[in-house]
Amino acid sequence: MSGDAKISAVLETLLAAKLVQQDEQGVGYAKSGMHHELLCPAEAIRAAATVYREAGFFLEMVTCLDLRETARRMRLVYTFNRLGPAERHRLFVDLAEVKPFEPSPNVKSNATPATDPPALPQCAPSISSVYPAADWFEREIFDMFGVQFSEHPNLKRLLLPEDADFHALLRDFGRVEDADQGEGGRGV
Amino acid sequence: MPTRAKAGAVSERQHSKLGDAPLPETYHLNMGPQHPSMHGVLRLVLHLDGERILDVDPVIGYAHRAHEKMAEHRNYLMFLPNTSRVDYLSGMIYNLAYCQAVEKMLEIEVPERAEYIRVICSELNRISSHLLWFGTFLLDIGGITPFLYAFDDREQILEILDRVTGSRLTYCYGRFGGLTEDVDTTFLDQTRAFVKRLRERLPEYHALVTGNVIFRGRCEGVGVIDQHVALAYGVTGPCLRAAGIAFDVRRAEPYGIYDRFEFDIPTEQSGDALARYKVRVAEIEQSLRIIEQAVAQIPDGPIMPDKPKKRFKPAAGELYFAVESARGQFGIYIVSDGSEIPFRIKLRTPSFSNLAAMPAVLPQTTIADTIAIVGSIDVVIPEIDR
Amino acid sequence: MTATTRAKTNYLVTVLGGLFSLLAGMLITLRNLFRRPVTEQYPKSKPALSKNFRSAIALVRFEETQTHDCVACMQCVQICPSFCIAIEGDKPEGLKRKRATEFHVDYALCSVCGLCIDVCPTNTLKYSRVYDQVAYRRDAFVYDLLTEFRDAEVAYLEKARQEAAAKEAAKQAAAAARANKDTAPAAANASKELEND
Amino acid sequence: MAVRTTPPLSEAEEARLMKEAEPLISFHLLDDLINRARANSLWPLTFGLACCAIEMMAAGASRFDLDRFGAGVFRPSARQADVMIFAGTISKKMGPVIRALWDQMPAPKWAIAMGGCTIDGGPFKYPNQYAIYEGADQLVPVDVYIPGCPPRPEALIAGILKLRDKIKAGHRFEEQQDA
Repeated sequence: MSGDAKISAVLETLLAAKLVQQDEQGVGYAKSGMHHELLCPAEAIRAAATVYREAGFFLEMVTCLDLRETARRMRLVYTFNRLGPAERHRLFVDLAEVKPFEPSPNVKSNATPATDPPALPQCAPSISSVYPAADWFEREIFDMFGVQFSEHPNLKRLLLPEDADFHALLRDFGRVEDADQGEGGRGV
Repeated sequence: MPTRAKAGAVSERQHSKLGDAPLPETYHLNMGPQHPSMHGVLRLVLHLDGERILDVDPVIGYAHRAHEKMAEHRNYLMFLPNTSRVDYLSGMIYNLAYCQAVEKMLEIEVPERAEYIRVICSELNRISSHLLWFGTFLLDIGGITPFLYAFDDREQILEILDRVTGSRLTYCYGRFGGLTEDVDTTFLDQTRAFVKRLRERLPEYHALVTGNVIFRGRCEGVGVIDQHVALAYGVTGPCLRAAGIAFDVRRAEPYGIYDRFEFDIPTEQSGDALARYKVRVAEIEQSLRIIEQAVAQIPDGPIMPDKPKKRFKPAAGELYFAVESARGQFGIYIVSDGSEIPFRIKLRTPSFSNLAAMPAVLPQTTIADTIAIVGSIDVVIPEIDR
Repeated sequence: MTATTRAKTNYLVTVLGGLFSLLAGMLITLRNLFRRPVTEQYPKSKPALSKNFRSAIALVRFEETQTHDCVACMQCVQICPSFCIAIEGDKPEGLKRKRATEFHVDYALCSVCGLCIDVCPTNTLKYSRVYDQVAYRRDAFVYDLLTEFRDAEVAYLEKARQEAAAKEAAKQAAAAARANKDTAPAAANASKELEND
Repeated sequence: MAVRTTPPLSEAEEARLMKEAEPLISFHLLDDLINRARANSLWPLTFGLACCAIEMMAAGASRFDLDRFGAGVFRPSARQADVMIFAGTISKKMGPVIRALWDQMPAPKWAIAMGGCTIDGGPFKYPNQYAIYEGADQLVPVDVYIPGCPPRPEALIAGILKLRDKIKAGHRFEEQQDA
């Protein structure tokens, strides 16, 4: 199929330019819904996005995972797809944690955080100049996780009120086990 | 007559200028969040030069309900009722998509009959969503009668689905592995009768609206989303197909049993509001085709696996699962840490990307066109805000 | 054809086209005027609720016991995504099984997902047929599901207690019979009498 | 923005307030007439927040036809409306907007809370919920509550009828014990 040839061309370009590397922990399309699971250093994401843009891919989603508890990092997840038979590329971009994770006093965590956090960049470059679609996605991540994007033209809150003083999707924000169990909790 | 710039001329502009010093003689107009023609609680800040729009800032978040945060606090099963409230117009599609995603993670086999029922219900839901859009879009641009006709037909669908699922709007019909209720012959008869009825009604819609000179005048050449803009912003669904790209998740990445049905992907070339209208109406016909085939082929059998699982505990890992909702590609990104509670559920909703393209589409149009353009995009705000 | 005439012709075409679409629309309206009205006369005629209609939950009244069968296992409380069920239960005197003593549902919180009905081990939960209840107060939607069962529950518990007592007596009698074979017929009669009560 | 919380009054308290509100000279017949006029031409504000808004639209459409009760004239401007139907979840971002709209409505005005979200947060209420107001009565005084997720259009009609009863009863209105 010509489409497949085109895809491997994109991946080859990316690998040859050393912009991305294969994610060893990838499990393949049947299990994860991702055709290619890749890792990308933060400084290379814009160059990688440009390659995808030129190959006619669209930016499907950008989101963030708060892995501070287990791996002491924030992880951006980019997926690119084609407007044809699906070819989904998933890119992980690791960033330094936005602030130290606060373990819940009420719950014993069995997570074992890495003792020595790797040296990771504080923020990722915005790809909204390549994909305007990333504008809102990045604003949402800033809103919900507090992750900064360098060179973003308009990085301000998207969903929460402008005067909100929290980042809602951080895992140590608003934990239910910390809440007063009396009202609204289990067994009202 | 105000000039309408070609979309290509503005597609390269990417970022809003709100916050910069206002241009001389720029007038700022705030539309929404409560506005008669803004769907739901969308707010647009328009920067105007007279009647001509220079720039637009969509302000969203007025219906933010913390779906994704709620997912971190409840197990996979307890997130089910949330799904149909993300996009309540195609709640069935969202509900079943979430079920399918979790089934894929847990490797649960779904019985044949349940798969067919899912297809029938999803397509009925898609038609009801398009009919509602048809009614409200025309209401926005001044046609009151089509709204009443469309809602009349939509009520027929709601009646059929209500009979099976027990709800009219926010269905919680799917379960991991199958469905809550089986359908009976009455359901199939009603569905057949509805297909026949809507086929008879569609020419009436066309006569009433499609050929109407006033309607065409409001929509033709208005709000062009061309292929360039669509690709840059990740626009999907009818808005993309109206720009001439035949992309449909049901074809590109078939899920469920969609690879068994014959249907066309309607496309238009012009990418304007009229093209989006035509694509949606043509999609209603294609959905009717799928329903017809599914009703004819539906096998007997169970609707839940023989030994349904009691605890849903997927292995650690991630999954992206996409379906075609009434508005475009709906993706669910689930990250599991091996416990009963999802580590993170991200909902990639089509309206989010479709609305994000507004700053590339609205400039150089007029306020009156804004109504037609935003209406023709078919946005559901709680789906954008989640 | 000069530009002016072309413009004039276009104008005429537009006007005629507009007139035609106006007439086409009116024709459809006229045709619909003679159709049967679709309006449901709600307060006068009640809607026919479907058999699967979902609303606030209620307890099933079982035929043989004339009461519910909630054993306060708390599975529905655990699964409810909206935290809208509150149950209290304890073991009635002389019985081995737990029974619900309080069962409250806050319909204002409920999202009618039906997960509680799915998990109920005794199948004693069902959807009620409430569809148009409205109130002036926000706390009017906390339903006490046990109210209609109070009398039946007392009768049921009485009966269950007797049965349990009879069983216990029969057991003791049987044990006694094993100990002393001579008294066996008498004990059997006694237990039969108890059962007939 | 000041957020007013109105906890439900106790019955005795309410009765006392009712009595205080009793005018010295009463024009019962005239009041009745005015109240009847008000009750039979409720103009709701065109304002949908989420899922319930679709059922509100359905109630206004052909099958259910709110116009039968004189309440089908949805006004887009708050200045022309006299009943606000809260149809959907009220987010924290939306709260100030709702308050502003409510203040714009001319008195006498009424509010209907449609759906679980506007009664007490509904399905979106959970401990530490940061995004929504748990109930419309945290922002404005609500007259009639309609439960359901979403309520059927019939329930909205029932709510409007209930509000009509309240308006018609006027000053002499006494809260009926809800079943």
